Amino acid sequence: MRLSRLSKGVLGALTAAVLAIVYIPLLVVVLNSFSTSQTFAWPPPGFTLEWWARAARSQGALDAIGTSVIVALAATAVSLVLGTLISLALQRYEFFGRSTVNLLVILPIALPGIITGIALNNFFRTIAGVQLSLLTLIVAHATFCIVTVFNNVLARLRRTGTRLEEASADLGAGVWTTFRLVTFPQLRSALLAGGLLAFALSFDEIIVTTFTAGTGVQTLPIWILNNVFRPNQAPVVNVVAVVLILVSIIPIAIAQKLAGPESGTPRASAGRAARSR
Amino acid sequence: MSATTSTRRHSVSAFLFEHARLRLALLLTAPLFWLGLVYIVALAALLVTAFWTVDSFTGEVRIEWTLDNIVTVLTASVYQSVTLRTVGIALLVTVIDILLALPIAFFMAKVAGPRLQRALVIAVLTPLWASYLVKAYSWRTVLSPEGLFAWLVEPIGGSSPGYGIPATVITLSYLWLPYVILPIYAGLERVPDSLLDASSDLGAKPWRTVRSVVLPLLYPAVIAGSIFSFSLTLGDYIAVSIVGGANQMLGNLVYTNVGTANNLPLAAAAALIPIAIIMVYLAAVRRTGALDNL
Amino acid sequence: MRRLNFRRSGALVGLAIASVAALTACGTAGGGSGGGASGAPTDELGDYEDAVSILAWPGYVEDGSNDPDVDWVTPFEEETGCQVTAKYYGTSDEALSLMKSGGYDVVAASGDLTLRLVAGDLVQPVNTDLIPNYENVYDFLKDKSWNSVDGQPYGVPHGYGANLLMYNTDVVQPAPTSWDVVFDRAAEFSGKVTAYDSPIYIADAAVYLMAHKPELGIENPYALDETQLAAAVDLLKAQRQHIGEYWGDYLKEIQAFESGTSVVGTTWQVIQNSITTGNTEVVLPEEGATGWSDTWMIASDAEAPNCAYAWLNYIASPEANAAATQYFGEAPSSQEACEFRDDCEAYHAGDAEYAEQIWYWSTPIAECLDGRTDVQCTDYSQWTAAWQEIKG
Amino acid sequence: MSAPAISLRGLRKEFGSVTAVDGVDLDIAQGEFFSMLGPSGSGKTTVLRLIAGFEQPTAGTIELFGEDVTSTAPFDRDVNTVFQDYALFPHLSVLENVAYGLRVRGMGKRERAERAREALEGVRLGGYGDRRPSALSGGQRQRVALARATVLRPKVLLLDEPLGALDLKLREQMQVELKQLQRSLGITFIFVTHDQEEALTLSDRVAVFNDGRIEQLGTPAEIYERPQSRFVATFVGTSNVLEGAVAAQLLGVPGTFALRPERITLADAPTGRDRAASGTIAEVVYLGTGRRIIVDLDAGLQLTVLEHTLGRDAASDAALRGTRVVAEWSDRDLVALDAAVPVTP
Repeated sequence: MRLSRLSKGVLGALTAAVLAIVYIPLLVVVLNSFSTSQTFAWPPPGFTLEWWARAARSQGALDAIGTSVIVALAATAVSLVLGTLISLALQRYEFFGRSTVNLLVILPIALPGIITGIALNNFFRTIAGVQLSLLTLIVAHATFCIVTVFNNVLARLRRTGTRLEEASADLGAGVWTTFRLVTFPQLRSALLAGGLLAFALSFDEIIVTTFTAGTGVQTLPIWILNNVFRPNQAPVVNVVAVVLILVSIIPIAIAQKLAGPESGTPRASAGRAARSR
Repeated sequence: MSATTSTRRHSVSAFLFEHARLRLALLLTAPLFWLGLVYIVALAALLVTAFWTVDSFTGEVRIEWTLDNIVTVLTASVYQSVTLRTVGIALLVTVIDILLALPIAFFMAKVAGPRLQRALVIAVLTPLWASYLVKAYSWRTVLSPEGLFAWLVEPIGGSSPGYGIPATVITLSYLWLPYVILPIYAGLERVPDSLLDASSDLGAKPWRTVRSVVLPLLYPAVIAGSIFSFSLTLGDYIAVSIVGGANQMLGNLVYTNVGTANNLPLAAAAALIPIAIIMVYLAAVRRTGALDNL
Repeated sequence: MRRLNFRRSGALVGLAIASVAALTACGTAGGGSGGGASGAPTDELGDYEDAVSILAWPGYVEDGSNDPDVDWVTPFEEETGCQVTAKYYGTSDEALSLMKSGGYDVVAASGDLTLRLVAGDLVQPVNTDLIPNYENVYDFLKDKSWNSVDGQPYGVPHGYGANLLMYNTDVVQPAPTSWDVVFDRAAEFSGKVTAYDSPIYIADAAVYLMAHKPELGIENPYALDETQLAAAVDLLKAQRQHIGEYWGDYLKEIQAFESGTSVVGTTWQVIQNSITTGNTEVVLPEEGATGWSDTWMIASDAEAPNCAYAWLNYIASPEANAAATQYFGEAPSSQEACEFRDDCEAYHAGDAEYAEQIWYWSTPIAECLDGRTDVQCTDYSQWTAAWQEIKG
Repeated sequence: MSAPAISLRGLRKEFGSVTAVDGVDLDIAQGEFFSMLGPSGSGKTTVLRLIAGFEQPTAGTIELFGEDVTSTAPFDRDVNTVFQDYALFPHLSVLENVAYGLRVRGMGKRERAERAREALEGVRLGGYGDRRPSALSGGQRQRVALARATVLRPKVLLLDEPLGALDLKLREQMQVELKQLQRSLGITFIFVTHDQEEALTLSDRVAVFNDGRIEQLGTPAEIYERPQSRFVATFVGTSNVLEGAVAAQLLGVPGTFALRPERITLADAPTGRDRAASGTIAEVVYLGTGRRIIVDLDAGLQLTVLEHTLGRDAASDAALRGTRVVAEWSDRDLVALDAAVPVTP
């Protein structure tokens, strides 16, 4: 669209303003990680590296990050599989109850976390009769993570259509070979994007986690929850947050790069056209 | 490569190919098993629990059918006022997030070059990795009477809104903003540039194009984003306890009932309120195709 | 029990479960015969086992993994050879279900859990003769309704603390001596009054009413009949108009007082100790206050009873008790522990008179804790509903 | 040559309430260049997809060399397809694309690379193996698609409007190449197109599709010269249709007749051909190789006339409008579309 310099400028300014709003609290977090105030007083009365030193020695934080990574990876893996299966089913087939299945995938994220949390808690303890553990937590996380993979894969499937798969079958590839050599490579960047979002969603989840984690299971948000309320630990939490922000840029950047070339060209739902012919 | 040998080679594939229903069943079994067994059963069990009672003597849930919990939730003034407050906050958060997300998403999708676009996506995603609690506490710092906000606006005669509903709205809007920007950005990416060109070719000024072409096409994506901000706000109980002053939201009522009072039936009954609201919301937006855009 | 955060305010969950049999048996209601406790305590100890499994609130069993400087588990392990596995729980209910599932030797239980454990035969009576350090424990913590049944101890006290009144000395003048600054006089500080965010806070109002509305006949702030509860609720609803925010965790409360968001309200001693602005004071008002006290107990089916006894003795030892209670910000269980702490005075450790003014947290149940039999008391779920209504 | 390469019997395909293919019977001989011609939505592509195996017929059978493959999966059918949009795998290089079919058949890496390279050289893309399809031009992609499909030496090659996306020059060039390729491979080509000229120039036989049915089947000359229906007459090339009262007035017989524009001559006065009708020139369109002249006959019919060379120069075309002329044709050029009524010589 031919935008005037002015409208581009206004849009750019608005974008910059929103980003500023987004980053100011994060900047406060960074500053507080160096602040001598243990309770984030403003402006910081002084600066110290003590919290960074303490964070570096905090085995609890490391363990919690480890647990979170395990949970997020496992939940992401499950949601990648289930999300892909369900999006293939919904995109490539017409069947009765299709929209119900669609709703079913969305529900765990659309319903407030506390409801998902107490429902699963009740389910695990009374119906399934299992102790809350790392496994129950993973199951809970995967349940609401499916939707991010589902949506990304569904959009990609819609965009790519069925032509390439037909070509593959035409050239003699069986169902599985076609998936391995054609469908999957086409979905790769969508899976990456969906998986990344699922990972992030799981990694920072606190409400469902509160209700479904086993007692010994301390994910990072739970660790933070426990520590942000200890006056002598709160600044350490800021350090951990800062480190996480910095570290997180790497996978996001990689994902962006990988997803970059293909995601640029929107092609209207070829698959749909093929289906409705 | 005669047809017969290849037929034999692909026997499983061929069998699958011939049975589309079987393929569909194979695709759907695992996810439906998971979602149905784990989630729907759990949800149904919770809803049924709403009609049971807690034995005040043992504290155990007792299967004794009653409407008391439902009646309590529907008639108690505290539930009514908290529901109104929560829905109000959720709507406000959603509107604010959409208004903030639209220009930035538009800039990302249609103005920025590829490099800048990539950088902006990273910039929008990054805050997701700073813990929810850390961000909420950061806002508590920023909004405190002597905090950064007051420090910035006092010279121009402003003051911090303090802790309360405005602070809750600010914090929640902040927390969910990336979840609203992303679907809108993705939706804008799907709007072909040629349509925008066509509109301006037909004489529409940029604003007119945005209003008449972009927004209608973007509607499902906006709704998709709104589901995030609306539902996440509806169930939140942590942010409000950090920056909400003395206020409570629906999430707090549910949480207190189950976490403090150990009264799962009453918590389940209270949970019916947000469930009903979300269901109505989903039903209303279903037609727009928004559910495909989350 | 120190509430670390609002997750833990669930500690009071379902106290209602406490069996009436056990309750009537224990000191609170007086009379009755032996509770659900089985058998007599062990007479003698054997060799240490290899390991001991402990169930506790987070922060009670620190082995240096959160902060290398905070570690009182390693010395115990070196001393006894009992390898400690700690499991942390979030609510007393959770602890109860974990104890039922078995596998733990020792549990740190709050006042709302102890009797349930006793009634459920999940913990065993403790022979304090086998715990040398028990002798040092303050007398006013021994033989209490939440740690003993018919004079038979079921555990070793850990520490205790009170829910005090904190005020901003710049704003609240003269120094208050009564809770009236947060109740009848709350309007003077409207918008800057704070209170603990839990239904149990109703007991604070009840403590106030005991002194100021004797006609209500409140004998125990955890035993309120409907009229008494209604009076407390009215008081708290009036207070709600002036509340700036309720608090549930240290950080929020400290920030609120440091920034001036709150100027008067309930607090813990440790919060006062952490505030750096120097313009706050705490006081135990003349009406008394609510408070908490936890107990270390041994599972009835403990696989490592000798290590368990060793832990109970160890955690009651001056040095370990000092470390653990200081880390949490509560008074230690013995005067000797104060040798290893420099802040005992602030916590009024050992001040029996001070301790007498504390109404230790108990969960309200229908059977009145004050012994009344002519009336039903309000239980915790009613308190919760009332609390939600108060907050509005 | 015993069995036909392809044999369709009573083929039907319904998509919901829409009938895309409505009872098609067809035999295609081995080695034939066979075109399926029709407007979009006529069912020709669906027939192709049924033959390829992408769709399952609602009814009817498909035989490949006498073997019933009606429910055989596409990967088990010895046919290959050149797709309209080429459907090249974007994540594979050109060489990998061509080698794909060999790869899934389990051929060794070296051998298949060799074969793929040969195939690429065969379509004059020898140096392009390492490129991504996105780095090729439309014509190059089209040739890659051809190489990919033919490297497997299928017995039947299906081509779904393969030239549709190419510009005119390239299309003409590719038409020649396709024809040569078909001759050198000696296999059956089934070519789907909506371009009647392409179908006529390339094919041994043509099936004209309309509304899910084969409207007419025959050699290009038969199709063009002897259309059997009004649809074929108007879809394949241009035809003037004389019918009803007009036909009765001009020809003296009731019925429906097609008359090709190039069979009509215009003159100032009748020159004595079989039939003559006077009218006024309404429009003249310059075509380069000739002119298309629209004449409003006095009989009430608009007649399209194609003139190849004429003495008048182009500049005077506009001046022709409004001129009175006589249109003439021979009776043998009339094609009766209504079989019930014989042509009246």
